[in-house]
Amino acid sequence: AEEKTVIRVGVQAAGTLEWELTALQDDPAVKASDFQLKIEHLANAEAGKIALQSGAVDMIVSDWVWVSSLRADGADFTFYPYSNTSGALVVPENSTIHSIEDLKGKHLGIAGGELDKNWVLLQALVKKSNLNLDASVKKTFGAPPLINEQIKQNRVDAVLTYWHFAARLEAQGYRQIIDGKGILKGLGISENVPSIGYVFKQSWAENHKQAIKSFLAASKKAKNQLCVSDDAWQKIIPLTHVDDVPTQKILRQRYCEGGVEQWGDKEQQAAARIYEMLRSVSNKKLTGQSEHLQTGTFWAVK
Amino acid sequence: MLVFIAIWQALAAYFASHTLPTPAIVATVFWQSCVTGELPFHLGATLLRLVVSFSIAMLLGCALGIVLGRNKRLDAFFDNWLVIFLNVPALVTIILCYVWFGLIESAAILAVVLNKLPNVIVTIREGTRALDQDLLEMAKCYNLSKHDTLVHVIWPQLHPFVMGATRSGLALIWKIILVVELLGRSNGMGYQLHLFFQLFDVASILAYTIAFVAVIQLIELMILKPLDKKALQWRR
Amino acid sequence: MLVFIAIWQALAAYFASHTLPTPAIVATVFWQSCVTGELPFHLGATLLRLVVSFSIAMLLGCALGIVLGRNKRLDAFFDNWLVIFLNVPALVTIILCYVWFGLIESAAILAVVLNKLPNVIVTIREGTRALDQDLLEMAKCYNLSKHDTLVHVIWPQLHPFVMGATRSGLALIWKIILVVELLGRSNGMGYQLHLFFQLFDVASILAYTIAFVAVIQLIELMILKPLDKKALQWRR
Amino acid sequence: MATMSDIHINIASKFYPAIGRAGQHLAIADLTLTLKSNEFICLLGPSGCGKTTLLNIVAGLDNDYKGDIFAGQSHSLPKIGYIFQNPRLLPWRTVRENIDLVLGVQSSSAVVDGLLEVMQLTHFQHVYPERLSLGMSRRVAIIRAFAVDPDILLMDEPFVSLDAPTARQVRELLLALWNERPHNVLFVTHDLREAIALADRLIFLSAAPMSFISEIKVPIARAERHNESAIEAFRWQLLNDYPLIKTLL
Amino acid sequence: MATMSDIHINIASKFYPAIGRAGQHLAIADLTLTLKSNEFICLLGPSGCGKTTLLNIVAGLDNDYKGDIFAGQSHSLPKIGYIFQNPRLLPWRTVRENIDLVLGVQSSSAVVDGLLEVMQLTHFQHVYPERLSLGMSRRVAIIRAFAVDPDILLMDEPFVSLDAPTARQVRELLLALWNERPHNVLFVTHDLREAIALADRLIFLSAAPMSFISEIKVPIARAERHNESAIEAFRWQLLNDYPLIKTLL
Ligand SMILES: Nc1ncnc2c1ncn2[C@@H]1O[C@H](COP(=O)(O)OP(=O)(O)OP(=O)(O)O)[C@@H](O)[C@H]1O
Ligand SMILES: Nc1ncnc2c1ncn2[C@@H]1O[C@H](COP(=O)(O)OP(=O)(O)OP(=O)(O)O)[C@@H](O)[C@H]1O
Ligand SMILES: [Mg+2]
Ligand SMILES: [Mg+2]
Repeated sequence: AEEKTVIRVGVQAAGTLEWELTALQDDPAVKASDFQLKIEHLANAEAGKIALQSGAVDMIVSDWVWVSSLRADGADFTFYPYSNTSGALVVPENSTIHSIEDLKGKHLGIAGGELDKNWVLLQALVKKSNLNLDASVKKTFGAPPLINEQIKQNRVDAVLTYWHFAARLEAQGYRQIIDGKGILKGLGISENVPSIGYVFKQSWAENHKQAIKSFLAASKKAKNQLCVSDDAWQKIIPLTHVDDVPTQKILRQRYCEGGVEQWGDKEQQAAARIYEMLRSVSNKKLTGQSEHLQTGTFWAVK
Repeated sequence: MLVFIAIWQALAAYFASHTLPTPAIVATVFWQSCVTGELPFHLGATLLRLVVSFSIAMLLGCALGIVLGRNKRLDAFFDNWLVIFLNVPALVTIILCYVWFGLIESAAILAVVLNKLPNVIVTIREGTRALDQDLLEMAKCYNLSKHDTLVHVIWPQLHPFVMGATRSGLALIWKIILVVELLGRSNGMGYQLHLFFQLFDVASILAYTIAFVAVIQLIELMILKPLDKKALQWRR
Repeated sequence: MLVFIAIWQALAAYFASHTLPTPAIVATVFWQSCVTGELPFHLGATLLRLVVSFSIAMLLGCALGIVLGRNKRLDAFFDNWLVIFLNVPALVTIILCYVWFGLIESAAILAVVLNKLPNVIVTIREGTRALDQDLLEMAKCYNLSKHDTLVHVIWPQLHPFVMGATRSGLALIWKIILVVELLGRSNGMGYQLHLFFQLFDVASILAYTIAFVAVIQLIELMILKPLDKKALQWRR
Repeated sequence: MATMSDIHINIASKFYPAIGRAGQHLAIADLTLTLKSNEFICLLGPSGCGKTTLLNIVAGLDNDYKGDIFAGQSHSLPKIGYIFQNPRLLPWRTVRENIDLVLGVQSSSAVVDGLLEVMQLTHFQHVYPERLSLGMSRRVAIIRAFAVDPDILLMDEPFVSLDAPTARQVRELLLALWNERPHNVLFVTHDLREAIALADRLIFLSAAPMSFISEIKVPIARAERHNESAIEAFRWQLLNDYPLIKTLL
Repeated sequence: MATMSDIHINIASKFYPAIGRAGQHLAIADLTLTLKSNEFICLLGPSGCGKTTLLNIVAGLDNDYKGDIFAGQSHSLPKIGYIFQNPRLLPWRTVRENIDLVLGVQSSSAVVDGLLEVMQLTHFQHVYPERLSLGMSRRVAIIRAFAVDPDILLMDEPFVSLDAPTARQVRELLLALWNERPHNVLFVTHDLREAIALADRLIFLSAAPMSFISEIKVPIARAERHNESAIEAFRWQLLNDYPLIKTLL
C-alpha cells in the first residue's frame, strides 16, 4: 500500500476544530483514506501562528486577511474556508440598547483590540449614519474572558466579542444586537464570506493535493455529522468544557450556522471588497501596505 | 553596537524571511511610528505605569524587606505568605485583579505591584540579614536615631541589593506590564505588541522593543550609573 | 495557613461569585484533577522545564556575573548587551526562539534561559563588586588556588545574592515558562492555565496555582531553608 | 549632662549559646564590681577572658545575661562613648562625616577641629576610611568617642597601633578631658605600664569564666604619672608582690 | 622549599590615586632596603607612615608602584606568610578550617595541633571566628602564617591584643621556628622593647612620604634576649643616642 500522507494540524484547545477532528477520527471511512492526521494541541491563536511558521504543523485555522499580508511579504501560505461564524455585539436583556445607533455615549467592551475585524467593520457601518463610533463610545479593550466578566458585573453596557463568548452570554439571556454577518450585510455584502479557514503552505498543498482534498472533504462531513447526529454531538460534548445544556445548545446552533455552503468567485470577490474596506477603515493597520487582496490567498482547488 | 547591527543584517540577509526583517526595515517602521506619534504615545503610557508601579513596589519592598530581615518573629510568620505571593503566576494575579476591580488603571498597577513586590522583599531581606552587626552595635551605642541608623548605617550596606533589585526589577516589571496591558488595557506597549503579534508584524515588534530598550538604557546611563558611582566612591 | 483559608472562605461566602470560588470547591477540583492524573502530568512537564532551565540559567549566570563583577574591561563591554537582553520583552525572545528553532523543547528551554540569565548575571555582578578586598588579598597572598578562592572565599560572600537570585529566579522562571508553554507547547501549566482562562474556570486556575505554590514551598523547605541554615551557621 | 553616681555591676552569669559543634560558653561568672563616680578604671585580664563581653554589657549592647547593672539615680540615660576593639567606622562616610554623625545636632565643629588637630588628622578629614591606615582609623574612633563628651567612656585597647609619641599625646589628651569634665572610664589594656600611667584603680580579671581576682589602687600621684621610672618601679613592685599577675597577664 | 637569598627592595615612589575630595597621596618615596638572607628585621615608624603599604608591596599584593623588588635567583616563588594588621579570617570557616585552607594538600595536622596547643586554642578549633575574641582571632592568624612554613614572614603588629604572658610565649615560639628553619622576617611594631627583643636589625622609617631614616643592629646576643633589663638598658641607650627616635616613634 502507498504511504499515507501525514497531515499535522495545529488545534486550539477547546476550539471547534478540535470537536470536528475528534468526530472525524471516529469515522471508519477515514481510516481507509489516504491521509493520516496528527493533532498538535496549542493554547491559543498566536501559538498556532508560531507553530505554522516554524514548520511544526502543516495546517492551522486562521483568517484570510492575515494570509494575504503574509503573501504580501513573500510567504506562500494559502487559505481554504472552514467556517463563517463571526463575533457579535451583545447587551444585557433589559438594556436600553436596541440598535447600533444606541451605542452612542455608552461603554463598550471589545474583545481583542482595536484591530478586531468586527470592530473595524462596525465602525464602517456606523459611519454610514454619520456617526463616529470610535469617538462617541467609551471603549475598553481586553481579553475575551475578561470582557465577558465586565458585562456580567455591569461595568460595560455592551460587548463586541468572539462568537463562542457571545454564545455563552446569550445562553444566560443576553441579547444579540448584531453579528458579523449582519454588519457585513449592512455594508452591502450579502455573500456569505467565511471568516476563518485552514491555512497552509501552497507548495506543500500542491505536493499533497489528493490527501488534502480528502481531508477537507472528511472535515466537512464530520461537521455535518455533528449537526445532524445527536449521538455524534453527545460524544464531543466534553470537549466544549461547558456543562449547562442551554449553552451547549446555543454553541451547537451557532457552530452549525457557520457552515460554508458556497465558496466561489462571487464570495472571493466579496472578500476582496471587504479587504479594501478593512484597509481604509483601519488605516492600513490591519492589512498592511498591500492595496489589494493578494492573488492566491484563496486556495484554488482543482 | 555596530557589531550587533552588522550581525543582525547578515543574519537577516541570509534567512531573507519576514520573521527576521533587516535593520533598515525596522528603522523605517520605527521612524514612521514615531512620526505618527503612535510609538511615543504607547511608550509614554507604559512608562507611566512602569514608574508608578516600580516606585510603589520598591518603596514598600525595601521597607518590608528590612523589617522582615531584622525581625525573626515577623519573618517566620510572613515567610510562607511571601513564598505564596512570589509564586502565584502573574497571569493569575492579573486576572483576579481585573476581575475583582474591573478593567481599570489602578487594577493594572496593583497587578504589577503584586508581582514585583515579593521579589524586592526577598532580595532586600537577604541583604538585611547580611548586615554588619559591628556597625549596628556602634549605631546603637552612640544612640543614633532610627532615621540616622537607617539612612547612614543600613542603607549603604543594602546598596548592592537595591541596585540588583532595581535592575532586574525594571526588567521584570516591563515583562509583567506587557501581559497586564495585553489582557486589559487599551494602550501601552503590551497592547500594541499584542496587535503586532496578531498580525505577526515582526518589524514593528522589534521597532517597539528597540524604543523601550533605548529608554531603559537611558535610565541606566542617566540615573543608575551616576547613583552607583556616587554610592561607591568610597570603595578602594 | 488556617487564617488564610478562613479569610478566603469568608470572602468567597460574602461575594458568592463564580470569580471567587470557595476553598471547598477548589479542593474538589484539585482532588479530581489529581485523580485523573491531569494535574500531575502538566505540573511534571512544567517542573521538568523549570529544573532544566533554572539550572542552566543559574550556573551560567553565576559564572558570568562573577567574571563581569571582577573584570572592569569585560564589564564595560558587555554592560550594554546585558541591559538589552534584560529588557527585551519575554514575548519577543520566545517568539523568535520558536520561529527560528521550531516548536521544540530546546527552543522553549532556551527562551526561558534567555529571559532569566540576565537577571542572575546582574544580581551576582552586584555581589561580586561588593566582595571584601581584605579576604581576597589574604587568598592571593597565601597562594590559594583559583578553585579554593572561588569556593571558600568568594562563594560564601555571594551567598545572600545567590539566594536572592534563586528565590526571585524560581518565581521569574515560573512566570516566563507559563508564557513559553502558552505559545508553543502542548502540555504544562501554562497551556492548562490558558485553557482555564478561556473557559473562565477560576476554580481550576486556583487549584493549579495552589499545586504549584505547594511544590515551590516544598523546594523552599527541603532545599533552600536547609542550605540557608548550613551556609549561615557561622553568623552570630 | 547627667551627673554620674556610682555604677554597680553585678553579673551572675553570661553564657554564649551553643552553635554547631561549638558548645555553650560561660564567659562571665559571678562578677561584682562597683565603679565609683568619675573613677578611671583599668581592666586587665588574659586574652579571651571576657573583657569585651563586659564592656558590651555595660554599654547596653548585650542584654542576654543574668544579673543587673545599676547606675544610680541619674534621670537621663548616661551618654556613652565606646572605643571598640576595631575602629567600626562607616566606610561610606569620610572621617569628618563619621564624627559628625554621632554628634547629631549638637555638633560643635570647633571641638572636632581641635581633636583632629591633636590626632594629626586634619588633612585627612575628608578621606574615606578605606584609605586610612589602621592606626589612623583608630584615632578617628578615639575622636568620635571623645567628641560626644560621654558620661561613661568605654575603651577597649584604644592605643594599640599607635606609635609611642602619638600614644603619649592621646593619653595626655584623655587625662586632660577627664580632668576638665570627670566621667567614668573603663579602660581595657594588656599593657601594665599604660594601666599604671592612667588608672585610679586596676582590676585584675581571671581567664574564662571571667571573675574578679583582685584590685589595686595606683598610689602614684597624677602629677607624677609622666615619670616613666616611677611607673616602672611600681610595675616591678606589683609583679613581685603578686606573682599571679605575671602568669595571668 | 626555596633557599632565600638577599631581597633588594627599591621603591622610587608609591602613590595612592586621588579619589573624590581626597588628593593623590605619596605614601613612599625613594626607599631602598636590602634584607639579608634569613634576617629578622623590625620596621619602626609613626602611625600612617606607610609600613603596611610596604608589606603589601613585598607580598605582591600591590603592583602599582615605581621601582622593583628583586629576590635573588630563587627558582620557585617564595612562600609568603602574612599576618595582616587585622586577622582576616574567613568567618564561614572554623578556626581549624581557616588554617587548613591555606595549607592545602600539604596539611600536616600534627604541626597545626601543636600550634593550636601553644596558642591555647585547642578547645576553640571548631569555633567560628565571629565567636572568638579579637585576641583569639589574632592568634589564629598567627598560627595560619606559621603553619605554611613561609620563606618570607610578614608580620604587621602581630602581638597587639595579646596579654603579656601569651605575647611572650608567641615571641618565643616565633624565634624557635625561625631558628629551626631560618627565613626572612619583616616585623612591624610600635613597641621598641618588642623590636629589640626580636630583631637582628631595626629599621626606622620617616613619616609620610615614608623613607629610610636609619638602621641599628641589635648587639644583644640571642641568648640574652629574654633578659628584660638588658633590653631596657639598650632601649635607654637608643633613646639617648638618637633623640629623633623619641619624637618619631
Ligand atoms: N587604599 C588607600 N588609598 C589611599 N591612601 C591610602 C590607602 N591605604 C593607605 N593609604 C595612605 O597611605 C599612608 C600609609 O598607610 P599605611 O597603611 O601603609 O600606614 P601604616 O604605616 O601601616 O600605619 P599604621 O601604623 O597606622 O598601620 C596613609 O597616610 C594612608 O592614608
Ligand atoms: N558572639 C559570641 N558567641 C560565642 N562566644 C563568644 C562570642 N563572643 C565572645 N565569645 C567568647 O567569649 C569569651 C570572651 O570573649 P571577649 O571578646 O569578651 O574576650 P576579651 O577579654 O575581650 O579578649 P581579647 O583581649 O582577646 O579581646 C571568648 O572565649 C570568646 O570565645
Ligand atoms: Mg576584647
Ligand atoms: Mg599599618
